[in-house]
Amino acid sequence: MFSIENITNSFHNWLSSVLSETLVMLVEMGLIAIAAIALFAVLGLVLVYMERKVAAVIQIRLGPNRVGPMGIFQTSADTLKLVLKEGFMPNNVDKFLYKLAPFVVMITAMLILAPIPFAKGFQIWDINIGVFYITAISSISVIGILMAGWASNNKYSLLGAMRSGAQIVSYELSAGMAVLSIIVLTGSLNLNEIIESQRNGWWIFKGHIPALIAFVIYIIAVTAETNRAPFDMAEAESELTGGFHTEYAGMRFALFFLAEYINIFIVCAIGATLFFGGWMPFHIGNWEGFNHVMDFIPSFVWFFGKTFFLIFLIMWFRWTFPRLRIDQLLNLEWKYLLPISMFNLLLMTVIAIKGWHF
Amino acid sequence: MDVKVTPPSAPFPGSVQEIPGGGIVLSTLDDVINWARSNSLWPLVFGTSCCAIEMMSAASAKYDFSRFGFEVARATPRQADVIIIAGTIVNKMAPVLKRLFDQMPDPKYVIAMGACATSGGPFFYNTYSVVKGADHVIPVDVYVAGCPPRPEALLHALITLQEKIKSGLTRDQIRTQFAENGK
Amino acid sequence: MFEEVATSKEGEQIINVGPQHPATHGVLHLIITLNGETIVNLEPNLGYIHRSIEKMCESLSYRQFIYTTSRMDYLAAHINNHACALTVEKAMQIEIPERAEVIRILVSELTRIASHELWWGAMAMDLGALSPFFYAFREREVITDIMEETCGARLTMNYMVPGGVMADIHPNFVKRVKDFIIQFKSRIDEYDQLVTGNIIFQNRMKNVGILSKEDAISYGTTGPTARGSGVSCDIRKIYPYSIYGKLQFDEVLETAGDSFARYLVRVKEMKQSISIIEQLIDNIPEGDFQAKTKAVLKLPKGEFYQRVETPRGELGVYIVSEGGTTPYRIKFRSPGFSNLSALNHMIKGHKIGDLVAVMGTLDLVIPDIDR
Amino acid sequence: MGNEELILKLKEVFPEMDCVQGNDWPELSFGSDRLIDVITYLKQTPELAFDYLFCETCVDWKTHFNMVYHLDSTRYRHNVVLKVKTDREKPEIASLAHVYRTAEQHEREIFDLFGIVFLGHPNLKRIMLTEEWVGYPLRKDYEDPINIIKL
Repeated sequence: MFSIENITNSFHNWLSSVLSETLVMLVEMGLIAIAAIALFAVLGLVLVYMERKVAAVIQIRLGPNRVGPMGIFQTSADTLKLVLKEGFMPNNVDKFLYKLAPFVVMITAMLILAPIPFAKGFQIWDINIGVFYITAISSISVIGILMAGWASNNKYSLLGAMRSGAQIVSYELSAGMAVLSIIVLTGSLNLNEIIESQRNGWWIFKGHIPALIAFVIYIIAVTAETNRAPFDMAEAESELTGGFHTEYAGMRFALFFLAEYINIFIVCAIGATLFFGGWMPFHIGNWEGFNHVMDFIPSFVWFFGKTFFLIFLIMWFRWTFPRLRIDQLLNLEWKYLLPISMFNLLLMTVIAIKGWHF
Repeated sequence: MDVKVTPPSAPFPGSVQEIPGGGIVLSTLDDVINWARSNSLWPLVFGTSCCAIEMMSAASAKYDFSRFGFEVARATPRQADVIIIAGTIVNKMAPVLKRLFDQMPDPKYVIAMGACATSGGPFFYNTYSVVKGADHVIPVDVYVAGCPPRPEALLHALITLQEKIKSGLTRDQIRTQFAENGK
Repeated sequence: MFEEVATSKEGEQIINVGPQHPATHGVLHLIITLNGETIVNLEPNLGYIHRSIEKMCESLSYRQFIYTTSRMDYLAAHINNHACALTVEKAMQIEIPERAEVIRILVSELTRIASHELWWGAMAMDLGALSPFFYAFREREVITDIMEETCGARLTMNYMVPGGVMADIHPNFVKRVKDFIIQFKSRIDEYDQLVTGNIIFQNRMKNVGILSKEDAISYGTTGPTARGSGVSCDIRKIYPYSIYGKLQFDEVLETAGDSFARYLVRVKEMKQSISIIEQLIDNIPEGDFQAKTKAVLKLPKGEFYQRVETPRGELGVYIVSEGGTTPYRIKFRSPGFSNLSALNHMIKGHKIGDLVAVMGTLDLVIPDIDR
Repeated sequence: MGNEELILKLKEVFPEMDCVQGNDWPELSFGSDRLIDVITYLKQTPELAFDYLFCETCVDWKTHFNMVYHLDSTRYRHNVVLKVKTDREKPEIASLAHVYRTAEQHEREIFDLFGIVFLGHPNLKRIMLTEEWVGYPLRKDYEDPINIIKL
C-alpha cells in the first residue's frame, strides 16, 4: 500500500542518523517551510486554472488552451507577469498598511495550512486544538482586507472592506456552529482524531439529517467567508469595480488573488475533513472486504479528491448564482442560518448523548 | 500592420532591452519574461460604443478569447495590462482615457479598435466633439480596421500584440524592420 | 475636469460611478451621494460619448445620414434606420413595395430579440451571475450570422434605405430564421429556469426601483421601462407604422413598476417578437425589395416627425427641411435619454447594490443617450 | 380627439395664435411669453389631457430660435406640436421642468447645445459638453476651426 507516511518516516530516520537532533529539527523546519510555500504557489496556480476551466465548461467555452498543452501554463504566465509588473503605490495611501495588508491575508492563509492532515501521517503540526486553531486564525484575514480597504484611500475599497467585515463577522458564527456539531459527535478538536472517528463511515452519512444540514450551512457560510459569489460583496465587480483591492496592482494584487484561492482550498479541506473523513477512504461499517479494497487507494488521493470536489461545488455556485445585496446577505445569516444552525447543534447534541448516530 | 510615428526615444513598453554584451542567461530570461507578458494580457473593461459589443462577442462562446488567456477582464485599471479602446473617443472622454492609461502600471499596451479609435472614422468630418484618433491622447500599439471590426479582427489584433511583445524589440526597431522588409 | 463636482454633507460621501465602470455599460458618469450604502442622490453626467451626430447630419445627404443612426443605438441599428427611412419616405411620399415592408419588419424584430438578448445577459452579469451572458450571446450570434448573410454586417447594418431595403434577402434567410425560431423557443424556457425563477434574482429585483404610472409618464419614459409601470406606450400598437397595424401581437404590460416587472416585460416581448416573425416568415411576398427613387433625394420644405418603437422605447426622428439635399436640422428623440432621467427618482433610498438592478432594467445604451 | 377637432378647439381657446395642420399633427405657434398659459391649459383641461411631452427641441432659424414641443396625451392619444418663437439675442424661455419632469434633462441639453436659458429650471448647466466649453455648437453660426474639419 502506497503511503506518504513511509516516505516521511524513512526520511526522518535517515536525517536522524547523520545529524544531531537539533539540526534535524532545523532542517525539517526549513524543508517544511519550503514545502508549504511551494504548495501554496502550486495550489494557487492549479486552482486559478481550475476556476477558469470550470467557468469555461459552464459557459460553453473552451477556456485557456494556447499556453502549453491544454493551457496549463496560463496561470504561470499570469503569475509571472504580475510579479514583473510595476510596483505601484497610489498617492496619499497609508503606506505602511497598504504594504502590510496583502501579507496579512497571505500569512493567515498559510498559517491555516499547518494543522490540516493532507494524507495519513502527513501533517505539518498535529495540534490537539486543531479545529479551534483554524477557526481562530481564519478570522484574522478580515483584518487584512479591512486594512487594504482603509489604506487604499479609495471609496470603493472602503465600501468593499466594510462589507467584507460585516459579512465575515456574521458568517463566522454559523460556520462555527456547523463545525461544532461535528465536534459534538467526535468529542475532540484534534483533526486526526476526527478523521479516525470516521473509520467506519463519514460523518455526513453517520450523522443523520443534522449532519447534512450542518454541511449545507457550512458550505454556504464558508462561501460567504471566502468572499466568493454569490456572496462576493467585498469585490462586487459590477458595483465596486474591484472592491478592497481596487487600488492594488502587480504582486500585491497577486497575493490577494492567490490568498482567495488558498482560502477556498482551506475551507474545503476542513469541510472534507469534518464531513467526508479527510484522507479516510470510503468505509462502510463492517464490510471488511469493501473497506480493504478502498484502502488501496492512497490516502492523499482521497483527501485531494474530496477537497477538489467541494472546491468544484463552490466554483459552480459562483458561475451560476446572482449576487445578493448586502442587507439580504445579513438577513440570510442572522434570520435564517444562525437560528437553524443553533437548533441543529441542539439536535446534534441530543443525538450524540443518546448515541443515535451510527 | 501599420506602426505609427512616435518620438524615437520612447521604448516599446514591456520589452526588456538587451544590454550590450548581455549574456545568454539574460537573453533567455528576457524571452521568458516576454513570454509571460505576451500570454497574460488582461484587458481593461472599457468600451465606449459599438465596438464594445463586438468586444463582448469576442469574449462570448463562439469566438472565446479566453483561449489565449485574455478573459480576465479587470474593471480597475490598476490590474489591467491592455486597454482596448472600443469606440469613439470624444473631447470630454479624452482626459479620462489619459487618466485611465496613467493609472495602469507598466508595462501597458493599447489597442485602438475600430475606425473611430483609429482616426475618428465616420465621425471625422463636421463634428465638434470627436477626437480624431485615440493616438492623439495615448500611444497606440495596434490598430484594428473596421466599423466595428469583427471579433476575429480583434483576436488578430491581440495576437499581433503578443507577437510584438514576444519579438522584444523597441518601437523604433519594429519601425525600421517594417521599413526594410515591409512586414 | 476633475475638480470637486459636488459637495457632501456630514455623514454623506460622494462617489463617482463611471465614466469607466462596468455597471454603466459604457461611459456614463453618475455622481452618487451616499449615506453609508444608501443612495441619497444621483446625478447623471452625460456627454462622454457625445459625438455631435445632430450637427454632423446637417451636412449629410438624406441617403448618407442614415448610417450615423446605426451607430447611435447600435443594438437596434435596423430600427433606427427604419425610423429615418420612414421619415424620408413620409416626406417624399415614396410608396414602398410590400416585400420591402415585410423584410423590414422581419429584420427589425430579429434585432429586437438580439437587443433584448444582450440586455438579458448583461443585466444578469451586473447582478453577479456571469454565465447567462454567454448563453445570451449563443443565441445572439445566430441572429448576427443571419444579419451578416443578408445585410453584410454584424452590428451596424445600414440595411434600410429610403424606398425599401438595400439588397434582397439571402436565399438561406427563411430557413435559418425558421431554425432559429425552433431553437429559441426552447432556449427562452431555459432562461426562465436559470434566471427568472431564481430566488436570489427575484429578491434582488422585486420592490426595487419602483416607478409609478404617473411618474413614468411625467419622466417621459417609454418602452419596457414605462410598460413595466403599466403605461401603454408601444408605438407599434398605438400609432402603427409600416405594416404593424396588420399584425397580431400583444402589447406586454406589467403593473408593478419595479425592476422585476421591467424584466418580465422584456422577456415576454422576446416571445411576442418571435410570434411576429412566425406570422411573416412564410408570407414574404414576391416583388421588388426597393422602390425606384431618385439618386439625389430632396425633401420638400417642412417639418417631419416619425416615431418608432426600438427595444428601449420610443425613438423620434424630427427633420426640418428647407427643401435642399441636406436637412436643416435633425433631432433624434432617443428613448434612453428620457428613461435615464427617471433613474434618480427610482434609485433614491435604495442600496448601492440596487443601482445595477435598476440600471440593468433601464437597458441604457450610452451612445443612444448622448448621440 | 381628431386633428380637425383639435384645431377647432385650439382656435377657439387661443384665437390670437396661429394654428395650422402640419404634416402629422396640429401645430400651434406663439410667442415665448404665452408658453406657461398654453401648457397649463393643454395639460389640465380634462378633454385634452396632454400629459406626455415626448420631444422637446430647438431649431435655429438664424433670426430667431424656435422651441418645438411635441405633446401627446396618453389618455386620448392625440398629439399637438407647439412652436414657440424666442429672441436670438437674449434667448430666454420659461422652463417646463415643473410641469413635465422629462423636460428637465431635455432643457439642459438645449441649453448646452443652443444656449437657451430656461427660467426657473432647477439645475441648468451643461450636460453633454464640459463646463469650460465656449459657444453653442448646434447654432448655425457656430465655428470651431480646431475641432470641425469641414468636408
